[in-house]
Amino acid sequence: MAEDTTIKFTLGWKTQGSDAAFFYAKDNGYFKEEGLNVVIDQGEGSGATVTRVMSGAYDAGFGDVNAIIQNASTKPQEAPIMVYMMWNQPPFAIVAKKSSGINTIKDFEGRTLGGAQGTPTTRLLPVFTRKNGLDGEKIKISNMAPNLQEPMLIKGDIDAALVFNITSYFNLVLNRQDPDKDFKWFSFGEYGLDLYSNGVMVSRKLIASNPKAVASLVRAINKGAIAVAKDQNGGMKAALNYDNLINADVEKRRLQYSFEKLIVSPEMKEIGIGDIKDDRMTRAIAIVVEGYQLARAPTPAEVFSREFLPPRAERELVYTAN
Amino acid sequence: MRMQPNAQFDRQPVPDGFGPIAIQLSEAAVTFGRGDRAVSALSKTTLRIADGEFVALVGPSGCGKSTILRLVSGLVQPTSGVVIVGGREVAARAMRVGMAFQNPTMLPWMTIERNIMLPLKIVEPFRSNFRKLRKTEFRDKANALLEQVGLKGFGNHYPWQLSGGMLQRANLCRALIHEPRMLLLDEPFGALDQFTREELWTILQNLWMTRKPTVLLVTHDLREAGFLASRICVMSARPGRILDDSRVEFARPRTVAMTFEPDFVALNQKLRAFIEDARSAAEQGAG
Amino acid sequence: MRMQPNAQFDRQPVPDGFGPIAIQLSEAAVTFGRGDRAVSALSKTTLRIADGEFVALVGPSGCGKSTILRLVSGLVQPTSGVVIVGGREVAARAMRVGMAFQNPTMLPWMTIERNIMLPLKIVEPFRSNFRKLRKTEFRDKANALLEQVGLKGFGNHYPWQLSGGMLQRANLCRALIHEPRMLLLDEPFGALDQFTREELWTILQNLWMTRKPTVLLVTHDLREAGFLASRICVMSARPGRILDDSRVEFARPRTVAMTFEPDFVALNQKLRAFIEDARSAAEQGAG
Amino acid sequence: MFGIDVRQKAWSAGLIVLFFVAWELFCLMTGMSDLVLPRPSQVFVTLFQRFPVLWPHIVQTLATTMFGFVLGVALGVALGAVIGVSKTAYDTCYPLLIGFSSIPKVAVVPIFVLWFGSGTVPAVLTALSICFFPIVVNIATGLATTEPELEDVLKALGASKFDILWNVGLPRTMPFFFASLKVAISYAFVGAVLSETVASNRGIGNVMMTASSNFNVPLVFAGLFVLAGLGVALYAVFSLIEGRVTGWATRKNDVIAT
Amino acid sequence: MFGIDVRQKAWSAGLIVLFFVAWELFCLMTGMSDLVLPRPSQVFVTLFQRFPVLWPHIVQTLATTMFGFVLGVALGVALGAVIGVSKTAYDTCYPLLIGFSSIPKVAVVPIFVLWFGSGTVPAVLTALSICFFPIVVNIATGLATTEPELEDVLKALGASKFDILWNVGLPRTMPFFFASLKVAISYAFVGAVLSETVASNRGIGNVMMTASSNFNVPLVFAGLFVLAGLGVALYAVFSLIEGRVTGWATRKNDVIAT
Ligand SMILES: Nc1ncnc2c1ncn2[C@@H]1O[C@H](COP(=O)(O)OP(=O)(O)OP(=O)(O)O)[C@@H](O)[C@H]1O
Ligand SMILES: Nc1ncnc2c1ncn2[C@@H]1O[C@H](COP(=O)(O)OP(=O)(O)OP(=O)(O)O)[C@@H](O)[C@H]1O
Ligand SMILES: [Mg+2]
Ligand SMILES: [Mg+2]
Repeated sequence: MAEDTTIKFTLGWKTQGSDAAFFYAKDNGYFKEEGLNVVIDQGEGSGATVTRVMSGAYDAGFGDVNAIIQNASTKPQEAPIMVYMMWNQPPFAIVAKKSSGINTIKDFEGRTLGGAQGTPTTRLLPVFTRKNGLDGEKIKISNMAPNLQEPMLIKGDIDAALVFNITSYFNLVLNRQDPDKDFKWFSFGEYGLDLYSNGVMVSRKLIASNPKAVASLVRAINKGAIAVAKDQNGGMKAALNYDNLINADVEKRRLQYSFEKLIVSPEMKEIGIGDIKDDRMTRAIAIVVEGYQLARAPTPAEVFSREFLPPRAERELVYTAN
Repeated sequence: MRMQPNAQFDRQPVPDGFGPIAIQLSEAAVTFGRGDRAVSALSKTTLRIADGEFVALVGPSGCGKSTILRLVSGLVQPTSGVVIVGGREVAARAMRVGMAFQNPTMLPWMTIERNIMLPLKIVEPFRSNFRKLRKTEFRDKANALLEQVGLKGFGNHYPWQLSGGMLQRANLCRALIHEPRMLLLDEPFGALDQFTREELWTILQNLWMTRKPTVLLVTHDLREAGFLASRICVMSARPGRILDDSRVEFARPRTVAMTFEPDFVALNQKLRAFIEDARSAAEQGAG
Repeated sequence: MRMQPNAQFDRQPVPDGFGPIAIQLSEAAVTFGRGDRAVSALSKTTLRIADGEFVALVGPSGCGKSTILRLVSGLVQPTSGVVIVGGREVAARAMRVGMAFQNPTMLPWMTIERNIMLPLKIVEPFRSNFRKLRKTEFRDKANALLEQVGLKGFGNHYPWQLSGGMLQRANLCRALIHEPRMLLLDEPFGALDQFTREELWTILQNLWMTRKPTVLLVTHDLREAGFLASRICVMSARPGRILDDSRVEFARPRTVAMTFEPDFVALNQKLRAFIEDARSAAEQGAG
Repeated sequence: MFGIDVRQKAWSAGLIVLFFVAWELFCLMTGMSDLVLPRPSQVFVTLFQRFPVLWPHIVQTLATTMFGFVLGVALGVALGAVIGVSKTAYDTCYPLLIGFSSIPKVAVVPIFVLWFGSGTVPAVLTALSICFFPIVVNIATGLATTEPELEDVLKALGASKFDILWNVGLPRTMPFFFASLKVAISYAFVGAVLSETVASNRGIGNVMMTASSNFNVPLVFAGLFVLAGLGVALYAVFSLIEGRVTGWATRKNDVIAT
Repeated sequence: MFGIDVRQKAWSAGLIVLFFVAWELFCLMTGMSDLVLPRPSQVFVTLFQRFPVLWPHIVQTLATTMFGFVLGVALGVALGAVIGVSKTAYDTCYPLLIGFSSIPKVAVVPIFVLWFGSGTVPAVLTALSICFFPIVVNIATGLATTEPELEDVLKALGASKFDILWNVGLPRTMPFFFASLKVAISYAFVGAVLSETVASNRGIGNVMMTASSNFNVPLVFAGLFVLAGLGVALYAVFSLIEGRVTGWATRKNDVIAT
């Protein structure tokens, strides 16, 4: 039997429950079946995944499609390509304390928002304000590291925070808050910024040199995602197996949150998990181009390739919480 | 011009014609180090020096002469016994002390001039005026001293730019500048040629005759001891004890010519014999 | 037992009865520092020393004696002129040199024993065997030397645990241990009492008579120079020049008793007079 | 005497304990949230409970740190020797080195990761690159300030430059070399951990990052305590060696006999 | 002579330029992506073009760094003096300090931010807390290794402990104090920038953070170059002072007259 192809794969962040699909696929030998040896490393941010893949240090990774758009605008030949769209809903959101008196987005004017530098949420705020007719001048941004946003919000140093809902929700939980009762969430998706977000990307080099491996990788991950949708406990077992430091209770809720808020959507049900709609992607690209002030709008084909997706039938994901 | 050796060594000679007791060592002994590395530097020593006396300390190398000076200046505490200086148990502050170390340790980051002015920076009453006068009066004082010892023009040099003998002379200046009441001089002329040495003897004698400080001088040169001191203590080999304590009664001011006169030579010879006896006794004891 | 002073100082005395020239200074001058801070340490000096000669260098403090030794050992380059040692332009490696510095600089992190063994660690042929023999033969050698100078049992002490005179003796041991062909001794007995000093004179004389190294000895003690040297060079005050160059022809081995004999005293007196003249001349020149 | 030494150490240990007690009380009095600054008692409990889980990470961090540290010391001594001896090297290297060390290593780690992948290699390199500078500086300064008189002893024997460096320069510099080791070892830990937080699946840095993204602040602090403990432990080891090697330089207390 | 000095400096400057040329060539030869390691020429162009934008950030970082540095030096000298003089302080403080300095400051910055708000205060504190340790260590070691002979000169005059510290201990320690300043100033920059990346709206750290999320690696490197440049500039200032203050200690070259 031929040697397994080794693929270096980087996560978007430290081990999280929402990455369970990858661990599940690895633990259950899905990669092995495909003749792959996938080495999974923790990441330093879903944007940095793009850098890691572009530089050749990693062959593939789980990261933000918007960062691909950014790079594809200037370096279309080097930017990685997304081959499997995991989260077809944007996690970008603004969270405010209910007690601060912010009830509508109009209330942001005159307030201080805490933003983590360079995150899409922070970067896209101008588009958000323009699209919703707010006066951007009146909104003050205070920069801080992501893990300071919730403590500063709770402490009252800032009135609202520009966050990823899947991260922030659980940060609030961990800070002993009730994120549903005491906080109000404004998701970008609901305010005209209908973006795609994280998925599996691979380097152009890998596509050129070993397209079969890409297809195999996608197939295995797809299988993992579908399996975890049915069996989150199994997914968590795999995750704990990879990293026994994680807080299993919270991460399981995060895993379910990812399905409920980011993966399962009408669009996913229509076209299956992993795929995108090109017209929506075109619109999303336009938003990113505006928000990031890019010189050139890449085409959806420069960003996403459905070439390696398994047939639609194999991509039918049914989520059942357990 | 006579010499009165104490034929029978009296352990506590009562000096007369001098002021009250300035320095008193009572059975003071010093041992350095601990356990089996211990070195006995000075065995029980008793010594009384009156205010205004000029005492020379001679003895073989390593017998504890420097240790006695360090005891008196408070740099070392006696392992046993008591050291009383200026009426108090050892405290360098007890009296205004000027000390010339055997090894002229100049602070290497200061010019010679500033090194010499150091005591003025530390010791009252100069200290209070130091900032005001260091550029004028005190500096002149330092340069006057330097000129006296033949180092005119070297005030702005750094210590490493001076020869061994020049450093030793600067060292002497530092011991003198604050007009101390007590002078502890550890072989202050060892690295000097005969003529420079004799010149400095005369200067030191004049100084002593004018200001009458208490002086304790360590030297290997018996002529030097005879020329300068009013009392010579001879020490035994390590661990040292005081073997002999003789008065030197030559009239002052003494001159270099005197040192070649028979009386003087006889004193030298007598001391020589004393030391030689002690040495051979020590060697037999060791052998 | 006679003395032959070169009444008319010959700039290049041709030594006879000795080997080829070991040390040659031709118009060598040294100036330290630059610009207006420059100090002329040695004016143009010419000096030839034959292989196996024992030359003493005397002169007032700061006249450049140490500087000459540093020139010969290659620690200082002449500002002008040439210094040739062992047939080559100054190179410390040219000859196996043993140097006793004026200030006994022992390395403070080593015991006395290891300090003394240092030359064996550096100089061939000992160097090649150092690792093998340092715990046996070389150590014995060091301790034998220490015993000779009266420092038995101090091998394991650190330099700061020794008195000034003891350090100086250790310093001498370090200069001797590697049986150098050339000895540069800078006031090696300055801090020692008369008896220890005379003992060491004898040791040094024996060593010279057996091994016949070339010796250049700086001293302030005219008796010492007369006792040890076969030739005495007198230097003028700073910047130094060689004023007088006299042969000392007393028979060897010389004894301490000899130094009190009339011939010897006459030599001393003659040298004294020479130096005194030079001094007063210099003072008038300066005045 | 022995008694004095023991009393001295007990005294110091007491003061250190006092420090933690003060911290504990401070947290209790101000009602500090353990999400900001946990009480030492909480931290120790967490440390104790999670120790089996932490152990492999501790080993990992210790190993990478030590490896980077050893390389850093070697590089530091070599560079320091060159800079201390040659004026040109001094003028050339110092600006470059100071420039390099003014750069936050966080910015350099990603480059290491891109070149060498994540894990042990970048951690070792980061530890190295953060810890060698204090050593360079102290070795170079020590050599440059060595008293020429000491060197002359060897020069007069016709010793080579290397002989002088080996027998005079380096021994004389030892006290300051050990001083710089104290700085270097603690920075080596910082470097290794830094790299682990950016790119590694193991190590205390990774634990702390995971813990901090979980807002498990007591666990973060447990990681910090482990680091501090490792730093102190290694310092203790060096202290022992230091006492033997540089005793000559700190002879102050031995002189006065009592 | 003057000529030699100038030639020497030119030689060193040449070597520094060579370093950048080598870097440029290395990037060109290996076809390095500027995403990983941009060429120095790119960096300089970016730096030049964006300089007006960078300027206020440079001022901010420089100000916070200097403030933290000055406080750090003061604290370092004070602590170093205490540790160098008292054995109890040595035994107590060293473990605590080494423990503290083994902790990555990234972990501490958030605490500062939560206590003091984001911006200048935590940056100053971080700079301080990262830069004082090398100073402590060198001052303490310098004092502990001061030759007792030098102190005896003052002791014999009945000088107080403070007199001795001021007139002997500290001057003798100056060469190593300046050595530690070289380490401290560069680490102060690291500290300030670190804090700026965590929580600040201004400063080079902030610029670099934004640039890096923009994948504008040349701008990140421009930030690094600015930091390196500031570090070197301050080093040059200290060097001037150092030359005057510690000339006595590095007299090697003056002795040989030519
Ligand atoms: N710090 C020290 N530690 C251990 N031993 C010491 C110390 N200082 C001096 N000694 C020992 O004490 C003895 C006396 O030393 P001291 O310096 O008083 O001698 P000295 O009479 O001045 O000799 P010299 O004429 O050679 O200067 C010596 O044997 C020396 O070894
Ligand atoms: N490194 C130096 N820098 C500047 N001047 C120096 C240096 N070394 C010596 N000198 C000067 O050179 C002159 C001669 O010094 P040298 O040490 O040779 O004198 P010396 O004859 O050995 O005197 P002594 O008998 O006092 O030891 C002195 O005036 C001294 O000031
Ligand atoms: Mg002595
Ligand atoms: Mg000399």
